[in-house]
Amino acid sequence: MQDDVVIRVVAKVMIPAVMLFALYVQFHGDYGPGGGFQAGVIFASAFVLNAVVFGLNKGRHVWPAHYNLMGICGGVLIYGFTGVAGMAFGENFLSFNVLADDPIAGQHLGILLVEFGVGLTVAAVMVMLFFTFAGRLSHNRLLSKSDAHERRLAPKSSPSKEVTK
Amino acid sequence: MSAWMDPILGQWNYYLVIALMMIGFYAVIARGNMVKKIVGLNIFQTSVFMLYISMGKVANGTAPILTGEPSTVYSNPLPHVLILTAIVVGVSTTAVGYALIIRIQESFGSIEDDDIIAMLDDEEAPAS
Amino acid sequence: MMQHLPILQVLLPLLAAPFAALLRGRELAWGLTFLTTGAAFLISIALFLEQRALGTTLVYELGNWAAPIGIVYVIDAASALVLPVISGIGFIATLAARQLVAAEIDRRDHGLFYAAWLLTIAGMLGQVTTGDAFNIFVFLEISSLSAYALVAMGSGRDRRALPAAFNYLILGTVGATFYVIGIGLLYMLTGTLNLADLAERLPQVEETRAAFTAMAFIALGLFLKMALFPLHFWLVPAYAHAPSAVTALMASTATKVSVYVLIRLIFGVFGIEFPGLVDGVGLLVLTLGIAGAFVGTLAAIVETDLKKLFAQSSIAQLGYMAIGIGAMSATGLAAAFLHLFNHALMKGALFLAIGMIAAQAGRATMGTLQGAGKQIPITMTAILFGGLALIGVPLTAGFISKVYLIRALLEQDFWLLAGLTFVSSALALAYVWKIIEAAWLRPRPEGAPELSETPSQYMPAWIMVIATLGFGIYATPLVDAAFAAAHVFIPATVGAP
Amino acid sequence: MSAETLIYMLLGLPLLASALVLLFRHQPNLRDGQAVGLGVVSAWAAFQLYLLPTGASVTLVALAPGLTLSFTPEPLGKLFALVAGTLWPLATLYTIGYMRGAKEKNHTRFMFFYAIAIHATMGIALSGNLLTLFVFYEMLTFSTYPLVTHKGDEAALKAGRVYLGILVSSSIVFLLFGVIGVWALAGTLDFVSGGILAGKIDPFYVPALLALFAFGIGKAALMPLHRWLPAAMVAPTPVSALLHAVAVVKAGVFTVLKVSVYIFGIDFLQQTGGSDWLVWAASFSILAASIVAMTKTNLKARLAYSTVSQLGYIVMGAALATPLAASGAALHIAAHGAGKITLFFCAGAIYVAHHLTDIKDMNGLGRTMPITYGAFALAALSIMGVPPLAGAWSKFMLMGGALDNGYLVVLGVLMVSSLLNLVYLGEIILRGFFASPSHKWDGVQEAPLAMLIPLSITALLSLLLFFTVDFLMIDFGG
Repeated sequence: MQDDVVIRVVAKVMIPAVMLFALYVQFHGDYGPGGGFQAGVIFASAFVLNAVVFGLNKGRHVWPAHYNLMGICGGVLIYGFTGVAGMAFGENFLSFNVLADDPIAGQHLGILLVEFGVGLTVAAVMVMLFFTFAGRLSHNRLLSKSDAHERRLAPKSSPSKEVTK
Repeated sequence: MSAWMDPILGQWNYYLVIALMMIGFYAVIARGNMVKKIVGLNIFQTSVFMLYISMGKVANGTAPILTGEPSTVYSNPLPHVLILTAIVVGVSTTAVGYALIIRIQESFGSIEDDDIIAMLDDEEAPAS
Repeated sequence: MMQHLPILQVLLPLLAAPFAALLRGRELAWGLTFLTTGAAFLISIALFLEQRALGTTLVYELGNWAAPIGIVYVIDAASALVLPVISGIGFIATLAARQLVAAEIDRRDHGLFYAAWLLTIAGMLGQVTTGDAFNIFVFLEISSLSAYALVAMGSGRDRRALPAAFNYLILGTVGATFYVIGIGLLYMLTGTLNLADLAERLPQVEETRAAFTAMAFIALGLFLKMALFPLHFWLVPAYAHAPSAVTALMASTATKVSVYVLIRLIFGVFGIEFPGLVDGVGLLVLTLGIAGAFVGTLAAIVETDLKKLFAQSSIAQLGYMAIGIGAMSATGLAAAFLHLFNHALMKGALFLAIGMIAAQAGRATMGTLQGAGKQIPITMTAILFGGLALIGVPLTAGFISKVYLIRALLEQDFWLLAGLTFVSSALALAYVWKIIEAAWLRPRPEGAPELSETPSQYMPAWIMVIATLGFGIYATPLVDAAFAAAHVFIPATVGAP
Repeated sequence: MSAETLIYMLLGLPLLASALVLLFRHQPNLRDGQAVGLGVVSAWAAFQLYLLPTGASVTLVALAPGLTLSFTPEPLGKLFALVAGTLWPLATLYTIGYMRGAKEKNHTRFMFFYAIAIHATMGIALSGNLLTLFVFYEMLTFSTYPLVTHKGDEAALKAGRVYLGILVSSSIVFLLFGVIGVWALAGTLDFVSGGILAGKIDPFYVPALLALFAFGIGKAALMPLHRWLPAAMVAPTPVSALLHAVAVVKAGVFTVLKVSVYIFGIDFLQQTGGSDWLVWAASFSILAASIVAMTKTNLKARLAYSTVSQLGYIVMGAALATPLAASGAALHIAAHGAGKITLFFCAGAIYVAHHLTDIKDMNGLGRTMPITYGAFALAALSIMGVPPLAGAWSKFMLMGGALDNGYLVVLGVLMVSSLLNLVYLGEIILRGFFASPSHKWDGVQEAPLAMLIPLSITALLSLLLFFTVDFLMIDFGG
């Protein structure tokens, strides 16, 4: 699809807009509709679009594979340790009241961090899913011609091999 | 609306949900193709999502965003939040399911239940 | 710190999982897992002791939001009894996993393996700890999804793991979805998801059809998850083809947690007074339990693959737990809890010992075992003791749960059922005898693979064997705890120990 | 010495002996000598315990509420302990002679499990409740398995499979269920005189529950569960002598007796008629086994079926459920124990001295082995119930019990059985003394002294028991 000018141009314009919208959904989540889940998916869709339009290799170049695991784990850890922070201040897990000077600000801060963690994880998971499946399929197509094909025949052909020996 | 039609029309969402549920469940059970099974599973789960979401609707209620007016009737946001989690779980399940299907295709060369069962039987036979 | 134990119980393995996934070296990932599960085990013992000492229910409010609105974690006599089972088995299985996983899993996947391993444990601990019906679903899926992945990791050695994991996924998801439907209906009826709150509000609507439907969906979903006959077909291939360490972990814990959740929902939410519970669900569970006990045992007798054999026997043992539940009495529930505890110990021992053999010989069948009694006497003795416990020989833990199970049935004058239960459990002798005969009474065939054993290989299994014998010889505290757990759900009017 | 100490001694001495056997495995004389010595000590301890009044109790551990491992000697148990304790040193002495004379292998392993089996037997004898009894019952089964398969050849392994198969499966399927059933009904498993089940169970179920015990206790060899006993005869003769004439089979009938007396209670059985069917089952067992015994020409096989038949007497005593019959049954444990061990000792002596196992080859052997055959004749007469020998009393009391209960048929059964005894045991004696010799034997060729001494002592015991019957009588009350 790289050759199609219209798609390339539109994609180039769209991708930053999608990402910006994702950030809006992400950080507006504690006031209005939105939050980490939705933002993460939207954010990831920008990368998916990029990969679809410009090819898997270029897509991987923009978001290297090892970011995925770090993003997934990092997001979970941000969530977890935001909760643990409440415990550090002597309150229960996920108590955000104590994170800032007054409870309201604390709740804001807490939910912001938690949602950021969620967003990070969701985005990373989505990108990872896409790249894994897409990469696997092309890989698979190669396999099916040689490796898997042989493996499928292996049980039947093995006795005949012995005969030829 | 007459009295006898009320339980039917008033609860149309449940009929829809049940129909979806049965379609999905049927696909899970009756289809031998694993991809179709996953699709069926998704339909099945979606019906549950619909069940939850539709139950959160309060008659004449608006979206549960604070308007500042005390007279506003809000819909119940809790089922939506729950189902957000359930959707995430559903996506994860689908992803794991497809990942398994790809691996099965790679090593068995088929994603039809019957083929695989036949192959498994072949493998079991000499071992025992 | 002490007041945070209920959340730390779940949080520790949950937060250790991402670290394990990030750690490259397999020794590091294992070490982290080992420390985490060890700490989780200590926490559950502390919780158990604290709960037993106080005799009250420990409640932990997440985010300081009080009960019906916020999610609470609840440690009562029942969950305090089940937590050490899960974390303890998790700990011992991790101990064994070091060698089993090194032998069976590609070393690049070790980080991810241990991450999934920790998530499974965290999910199971969460199901037991939480006091929120929907939260149970979330933890159920956390543990199940990682369990599917763990089972599928057996594919490096045995490609049959893949379809097994896929079927497990399909049926597991269907079961979980049924559960969610039931919870949804309950929420529509009562407007709450907190288990204690549900139990309070449900009597006002207990005669409605929606309440019955909710119970049916929840029970059915959990029957699937706990592999109650005839919904058990996913279990055998999943256990048989999973990596050995995973089999040991899951066989001892996964279905048990579902049994616990079933008890918690059926007795803790609907309550023994719920119309139709005793005559309907009770009779159904009783019948299916007996049938499962026979089907599982008979299938185990003809089975030659050891993992499958003991997986079939798990079906039978789950049948006994179901019988305990179906007796619908405090003694029956206590018997179910006792058997839940004891069966985890003995199946853990068995699968750890068999795993060690399978890791060496590729697979563990009756053929592999021939004459093995001379080559690996210590491991085989562990299997022997595990088998004796399965039969329910006195001085093993199996005997204790069996006597209480029979007692529960006789209390209600179910003479025939008691006899059937007994006969089916004694039939276990047949497959245990098969193993004894193969291992000790037959010579090792020519050209059979050499088996060896070192202390680090048989120690995990032996820890479980010693626990099995220990809880068989001195079971009084355990029996007390089981009755305390049962009395959470059915008040102590009849059948005190 | 207090009863508690004696209990610990009786249980501990065999264990000590087995440990010392392992320790002295390279010094055969020391190894065997200590076993005999400790056996004498335990015989003395059993005698002391028998003299002490009942009431002592030792609890090892409480498994769960109502389930304990404890030891409470009562008259019946003390009698059994006395029988086992007295015969142990004699049998050990005999074993030494046999094992060396017949040049068997794996002497140490044999002695080790022999002592463990005695430990298990003592545990059964002294057990204070059904659970303890069950545990030691299983222990006895497993510890005798290596003894039965001692030869290690195909036939021995096959017999061992039958042995273990019948004993283990019957005990686990029926006996254990009975034990659990009793516990679930009564809430306790303690042996209490007068029984613990009265009023706790619907009389309708009593026969069924009793059946669980009668057929669960495979060691009592009640037909059709007797197959293991002839199969176990592949074992070396000392095993057959001590274990399959005394320890194992007596543990079986002892358990039956104990269950009917202390769990069901004689009166309760009498009132409910729950044991009527067992009278017939025992009668069948007595007669059928006697008839089978006549068809066997292998000496040990014939003795084995004779044992099956004699065990039927004791089960019968339990089933008749009268105090007199129960006393007779208890006495028969001692009387038959002394008699049958002598017979087996003689069979072993014949094998060691002349390598003969078939009765047809033993024509005229009595003149070559006068002491052995004399002892054999004495013991055989005791088993037939001829006064003045021990068997007379027990048979007499059983008949009295049957009369009390109105079972005239049982009188007939006992008469016929005595006649059959006469036929199949008398044949051996007659052949030995009066038939023309089938071989050329020059002069007297007896077995080693280590074998002759024990078999003479046990033969004389049969005589002695007749005159000391008051000492051994147990009064089960009216």
